[in-house]
Amino acid sequence: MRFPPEITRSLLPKLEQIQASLDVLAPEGLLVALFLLLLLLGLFRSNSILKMLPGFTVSGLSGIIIFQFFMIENSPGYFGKMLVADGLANYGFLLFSAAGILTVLLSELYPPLKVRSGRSEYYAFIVLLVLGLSFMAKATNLLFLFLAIETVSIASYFLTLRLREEKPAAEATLKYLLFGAVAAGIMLYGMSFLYGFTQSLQFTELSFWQKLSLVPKPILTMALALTLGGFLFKLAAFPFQFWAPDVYQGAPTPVVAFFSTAPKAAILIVLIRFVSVLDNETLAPHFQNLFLILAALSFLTMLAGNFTALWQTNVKRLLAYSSVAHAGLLLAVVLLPAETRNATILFYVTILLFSNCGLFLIIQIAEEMTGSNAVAALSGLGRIFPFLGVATTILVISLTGLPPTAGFTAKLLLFTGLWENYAVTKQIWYLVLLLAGLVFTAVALFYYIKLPFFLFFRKTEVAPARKFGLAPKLLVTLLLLPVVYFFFRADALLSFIQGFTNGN
Amino acid sequence: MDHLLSLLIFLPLLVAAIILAVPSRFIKAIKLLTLGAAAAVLVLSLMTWFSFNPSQPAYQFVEKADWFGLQLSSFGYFQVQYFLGVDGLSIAMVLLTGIVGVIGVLSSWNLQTKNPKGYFALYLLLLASVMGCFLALDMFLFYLFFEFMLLPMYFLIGIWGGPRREYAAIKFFLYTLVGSLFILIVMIGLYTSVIDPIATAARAGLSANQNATQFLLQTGKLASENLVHTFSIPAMTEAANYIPGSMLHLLSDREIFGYPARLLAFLVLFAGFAIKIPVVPVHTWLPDAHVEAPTPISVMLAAVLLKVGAYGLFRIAFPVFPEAAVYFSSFIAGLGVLSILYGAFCALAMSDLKKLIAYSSVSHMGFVLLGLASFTTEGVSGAIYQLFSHGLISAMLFLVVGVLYDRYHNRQISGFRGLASALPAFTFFVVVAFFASLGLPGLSGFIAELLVLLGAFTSASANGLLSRWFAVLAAFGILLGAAYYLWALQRMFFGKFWIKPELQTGTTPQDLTAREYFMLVPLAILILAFGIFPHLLLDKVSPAAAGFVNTMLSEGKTNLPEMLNLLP
Amino acid sequence: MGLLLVPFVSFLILFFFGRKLPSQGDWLATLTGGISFILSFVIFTQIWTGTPQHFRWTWFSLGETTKTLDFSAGILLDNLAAVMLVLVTFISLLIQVFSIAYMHGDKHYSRYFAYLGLFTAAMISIILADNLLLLFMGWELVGFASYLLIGFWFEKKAAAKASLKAFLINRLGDVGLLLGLFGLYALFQTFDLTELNNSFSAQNPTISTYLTLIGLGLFCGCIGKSAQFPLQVWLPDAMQGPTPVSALIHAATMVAAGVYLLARCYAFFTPDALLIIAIIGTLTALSGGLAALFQHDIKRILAYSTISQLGFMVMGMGTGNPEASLFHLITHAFFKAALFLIAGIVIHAMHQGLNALPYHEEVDRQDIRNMGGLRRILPITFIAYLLAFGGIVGLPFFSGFLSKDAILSGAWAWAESKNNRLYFLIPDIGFISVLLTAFYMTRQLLFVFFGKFRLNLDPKTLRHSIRNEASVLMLIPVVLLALLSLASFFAVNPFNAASGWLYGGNQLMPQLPNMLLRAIAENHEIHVYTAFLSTTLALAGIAFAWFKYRNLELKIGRVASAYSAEPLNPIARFTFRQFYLNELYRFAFIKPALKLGKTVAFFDKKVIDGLLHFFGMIAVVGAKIIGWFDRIFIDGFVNLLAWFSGSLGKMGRNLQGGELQSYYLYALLGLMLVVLSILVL
Amino acid sequence: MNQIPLEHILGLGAVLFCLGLLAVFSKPHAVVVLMGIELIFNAANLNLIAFSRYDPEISEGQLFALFVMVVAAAEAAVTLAIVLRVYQLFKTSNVDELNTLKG
Repeated sequence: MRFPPEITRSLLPKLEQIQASLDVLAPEGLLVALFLLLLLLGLFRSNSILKMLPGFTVSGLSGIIIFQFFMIENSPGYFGKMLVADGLANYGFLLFSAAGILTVLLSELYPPLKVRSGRSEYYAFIVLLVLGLSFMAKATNLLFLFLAIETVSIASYFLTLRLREEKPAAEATLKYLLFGAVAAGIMLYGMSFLYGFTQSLQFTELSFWQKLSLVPKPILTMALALTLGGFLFKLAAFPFQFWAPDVYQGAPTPVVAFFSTAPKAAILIVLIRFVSVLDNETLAPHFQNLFLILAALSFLTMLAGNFTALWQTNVKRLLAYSSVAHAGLLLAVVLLPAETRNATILFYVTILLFSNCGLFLIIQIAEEMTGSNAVAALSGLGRIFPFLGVATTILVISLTGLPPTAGFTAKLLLFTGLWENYAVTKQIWYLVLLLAGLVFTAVALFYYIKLPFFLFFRKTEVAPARKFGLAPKLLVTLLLLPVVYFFFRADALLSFIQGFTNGN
Repeated sequence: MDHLLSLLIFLPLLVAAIILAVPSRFIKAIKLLTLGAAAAVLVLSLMTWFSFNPSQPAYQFVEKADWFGLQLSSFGYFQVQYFLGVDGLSIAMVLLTGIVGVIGVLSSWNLQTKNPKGYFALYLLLLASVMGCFLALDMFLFYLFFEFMLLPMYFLIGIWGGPRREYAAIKFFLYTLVGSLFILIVMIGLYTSVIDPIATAARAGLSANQNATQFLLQTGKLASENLVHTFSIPAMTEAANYIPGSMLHLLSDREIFGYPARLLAFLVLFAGFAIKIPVVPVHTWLPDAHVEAPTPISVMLAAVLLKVGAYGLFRIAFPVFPEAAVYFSSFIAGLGVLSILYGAFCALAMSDLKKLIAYSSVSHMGFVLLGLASFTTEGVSGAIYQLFSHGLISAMLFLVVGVLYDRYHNRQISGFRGLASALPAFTFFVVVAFFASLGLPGLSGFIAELLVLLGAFTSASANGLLSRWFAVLAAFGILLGAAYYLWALQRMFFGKFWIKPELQTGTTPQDLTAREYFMLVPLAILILAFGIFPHLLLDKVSPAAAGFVNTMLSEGKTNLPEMLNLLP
Repeated sequence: MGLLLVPFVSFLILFFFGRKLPSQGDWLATLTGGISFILSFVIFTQIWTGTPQHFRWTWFSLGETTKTLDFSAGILLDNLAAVMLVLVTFISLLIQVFSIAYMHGDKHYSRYFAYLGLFTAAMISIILADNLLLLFMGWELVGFASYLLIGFWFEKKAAAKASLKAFLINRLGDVGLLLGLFGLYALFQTFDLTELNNSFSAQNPTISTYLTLIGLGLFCGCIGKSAQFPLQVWLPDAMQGPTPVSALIHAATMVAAGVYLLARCYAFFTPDALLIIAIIGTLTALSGGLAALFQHDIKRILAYSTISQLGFMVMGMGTGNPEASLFHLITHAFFKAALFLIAGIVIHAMHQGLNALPYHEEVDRQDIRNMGGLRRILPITFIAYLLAFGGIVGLPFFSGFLSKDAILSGAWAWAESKNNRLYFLIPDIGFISVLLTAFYMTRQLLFVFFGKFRLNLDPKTLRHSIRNEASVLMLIPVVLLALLSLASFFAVNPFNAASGWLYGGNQLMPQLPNMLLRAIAENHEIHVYTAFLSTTLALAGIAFAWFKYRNLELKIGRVASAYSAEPLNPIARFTFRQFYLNELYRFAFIKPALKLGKTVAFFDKKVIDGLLHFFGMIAVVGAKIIGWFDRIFIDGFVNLLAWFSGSLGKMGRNLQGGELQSYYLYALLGLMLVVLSILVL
Repeated sequence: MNQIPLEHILGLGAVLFCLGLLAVFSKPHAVVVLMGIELIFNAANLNLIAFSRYDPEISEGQLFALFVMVVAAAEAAVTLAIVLRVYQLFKTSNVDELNTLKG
């Protein structure tokens, strides 16, 4: 069969383009392969295969990381310019895969997840989630972005409902889903207007924003705000943070560890692409409202997250709000100019990954020991297991942002950026956010300090049911190391990150 | 010894790590290890002390190494150094830390510790971080140690403290954390504004020397990505190292909320350190922390930790912002006097002996502030002397309270009468400590307070900064000091021996044990020695104090009008 | 230097090892006292006719090597110091001897001698100090030693309280002194007396309020230490200490330190300051005399008398006659020490006698109403008392006559040199004080030694033994001191102080013109008039008291406590209670101070801490409000909306809004609000 | 050609969007909420298609709408599965009765 020439003319170059893109798409392709393979393996009923699954996933993901690390170079735009593989995206890919690996490891140490049915799907969905995140980070096209976000969402719903027989999980999933779907709908509605204004879906292109700048301000602002809605949902930022505590409480702890880090990193990368218009001096004045919205939301997110966290008695809910608070800080970073923003945000998110995974690991260990997620259930555990107590303390310090942990360095970078920009631009919001960040750091201490407080100062009422095994100890140490090491050698991580971001 | 100072910090850390490895049943070994580490620190600090040459104004025993640096694209290079050194201001603090460190271990010896391993490891951690604070010349490093002090303290109070320990620990932690956030914000402001000229020259590929680089910087001829931002405190004190147009550049017309940025930055920094000192009205963490902390920790807290706040003013706040310090001198002196009187009146009303002493610390630390704000050689030397002397005296005060508490598990003044007849040796040390604290001549507190008051008084004629009334009011603090101490002495120690029935243990109270003598006698001797031979300390300290005053006054007074002129 | 060290070493040894020494180390104390005295005497003989000696070395210095501020320490030996040295070491030696007997058997016998040693050392350091800083240190140490000694019997509540009071009031004066020192330092950058004197004479600085204030500051120290009005209240209470201590510290030496200080700093006082000093001194002389009138406690009478005499000295200083003051200081030291030691003997005797009585605890051993007729039982003591009595009252042929006379003549001359009649009030009041002194001393004499012994007890039991009325160790010092109240030791002509070796030769303060000599040169009559007048007044006082108390109607066997503690006559009570100064201070200063302390502490706890808690609360409440907002408001809003939608004819709705839906609404509203506010603003 | 004016379509979209939101807000039943969500999606779809008329490469908006439909279908499937699960556990599918997680 022969194609008509006009089709050939338009199609063939595209096909060639796609073919050329396949090299760049290889990691994603491998992820798809892994995903399918896992589903396939799930069809086998053999126990030995079931046991192999986590190891298989981990090694698969690690292999892909290595592949990505050595093989893939930055690519400005491919796949019909729908995707871009810049430093942000590539580093993001490492981060997502690492989060995936950690989640699998955490799951291995979490007995409730070791139910027989649906194991392969569980791992497959983790891989799928990583895939979706990676597309999110790479998307430069609204359609592609929407699809990636939905992929992530659907995979997330499944992971949340991993423990099907548990009421909280089911409730959380339903709420997550319905809330997420509405957020997606709102975002979509906003996107439709953006498309209407520009007749284009390529949101990273300059022409897209030039056209937008001609639109009357109120309408434009509304459309942008609606679009942001979906992003804020993924980031769990104000005013779309409500799902977070419920889902964190209901979902299996390893999954929560994943949720609290990787999707945020991905959506932050998307946001960065969105606000990079502010770097453009001629266009920036037209989008001042975008800046203001984000600044206000950053402040409100910090406010909502920190203050609500004060009142929590459930560790997972507490950390949910804490992650909301971190989202607020991260939103503030998004507002910085490109050169400081990218590195800072990646640094912050990386440290957050280690700290959060570490802390959730400890929480799941404590959960097993005491059968509860209440903060009070931690009472006295730090005395019985000093290592656990010390590790929690270090992680909590890192999350608060105090030395000698990398959390401090991350905050230092953030605050430095804000200060520097305030000095340069005299934009008062930078100062407000800086002061808010500092004040809320103090507020944050109020609730973070609860954990070491209960661990050490309160006495245990019931003896813990389980010992603190070697494997979790090792894993905790593994997670602690970067948190401490990257304080003393912040340059190592930062230059690693800059190796990615400066390659643009 | 090339790495004397590093050793001072890392030796206790190392031993702390070893202790963690020792099984907790070898309590004796753990204690001995701790004692050995503290003693080694003392020896090292003595070595530093004796080989310190006061006539040389520069920092000595300097250790400087690049720690890490981050390239923040066009903003420049962010340099953090491992930078230690001592000068006349810090040498006294180093020695004090060494001395009190050993005393603290001794007084921990019989402490009923639930978990001795953790206790002693944390103790050494505390010792190391305090030492680090006094030795660090890089603000990042300083801040690291400054924050790091909080944690061991938090646990030491919270786990091994008294009945309301949890409240006290959290209060302490939050209070000082807020203080350190203040410091953090100024630290960020400073390092974004300050460069290291030598490193910048190297980075920009210039062969220019320091002055030339500074000239290039001030004339705006250096590309911003080549600038090496630094945390080095000595670099921060040089106005020529500030990037033109940066927030904290001397001649920048920057305002924050309508105030000159530098003045505001100084105030914020001051507030941060003031919490640690503590200065009224941000002092309320101190009585609680003291009352709940176990004796050795109270000793460390009062004798060394409080000094860190004042030291921060000496080392950072004042030299970096001389004009602001001069501008606010009356305000600072006013706070000092307020602390002196306020603390004294509070002490007068206390019914718990330990709380009384805690408030007396507030009062005595007020003298440091007053001396510092006087900008006279007498006042500043006196302030440092007060830091040192109060370190010894408050250590002794808390030790004697601890002795009492060990015997009766109570510290209420109303619970005892006529202890002098039952515990004569103990009373002797109480009297020495009390009289040292209230400034009896011949004991170290006198010299310190004398010099501070003298400085505050002469400030009016020497540099015209402070009104004489500050000294006059502060002098009444001495009277009040005598009042609360002697009143307590009269109520608790004089009269016929009597103890509240519910406190009676049934046995005859035991006077001091050998271990207690071993802690108290050296302190008493030191207090006496430094009271009679002040030159022991002043020879090392006062050249630096004079240099401090000279630079502060010359820079402060020339810079202040210029800075104020720039404002609309 | 050695001089200073000797008593100090004795203090150290006695304090730490006293109990282990044979006979608890009293011999050591006495020995060191003796050595000190001999050394002082040697120094005295060398200095008195020779040149003043000044040794000085740097104590510590401040500042950089090129420009240092030196704080020196040193010894200044001039005539004044030499005389004072001899005085202090001599009396101190005697009192140590006396104490061996008096304190015998005390629980803390060795510690007592240790404290005495400390005191002597401190006192010597005041005398020898060549700069004001050092002097101040000695000054404080003396206060400290005094604190220890007053509170020596710390188990007695009153003693403990008295020591506290003494120290605090002294400290109050010291604050002024310290500020005065600072004032001088601020002007001249030195504390050194010689340098200061040189600066004053060389520059002749303009007399200013500032200088007056400095002078008054220095004088504050004197007010505290020398128990001047209005801070004299501590001294009567200080009598809670052992009696020899009262003799040494609170009569002869320490309280005189204030006068010594005035003499040392005489050049720094402006005329205004001197006027105030004179007024204060006069007031003190009068108030002390008045307060002594109706006291019953043998030591308290003497204490008030001391206050009064100190007032005299200060008055002499203020009226430009420092040498006379110093002269009075010396004569007073001897006879007052004698009087106190006599009181000690009497109390000791009473103690001994009362131990035989069953109800002895209730009987006040120091109440003169319990005594009487002791002249027959303690004859030597009585004679010694008469000698000292002559001295204090100022009878001719006694030392007190010479010195008081000198002061009064000086004051008169000073008043004449002014153009205002009001200035004569000062010498006038001085004369009234002479009258008062004579009155109360005679009263004491009559109560104690005349009449009959008023306790139901054989007075013979009061004697030390049948042969001796008291221990020889106690009698010798008393007799020696009493003899020294005779005028002939000080001046050849018992009517003219100017003829004396100590005073007339302008030896003590050669740098100053002798006011009296000048006055006498101008007007010979002053001296004669004052001598005559004061003698007459003294005799009148004696006579008045004699007639009033000749027939004591107190019943034998009636214990003094049975009488009302205070005189019934309101004026008498007013003086008895020392013009209610104690009460005044309690209500005006101490209570407010304590109240302030409580208030501040309350403020601290409630307001400052409360504020903190309040902020904590705000944080928590903030969190609660958000939660509440979430639950109530948003839910309520949803309910409203539900009701709204229901009313639109949709479906009847459950009033209970769903959680999830509140999330929706909140989220959307939040977003809209942010957008709107940004659009609008 | 007799085109429907853009405003009309956008207006219809907006009405659909609001109706969807209203359903989402007010309906207790999870499935009805899902229907509300579908309305929102379709409002967006309507916009996309309407706007695509002005697109030089007309396909983009329409393509987007197609994908949205696919996604909506997938989402609906997932939702229904989960609603089923919830109904099994809670014996209700009213979202307002699911409030065990709060705080």
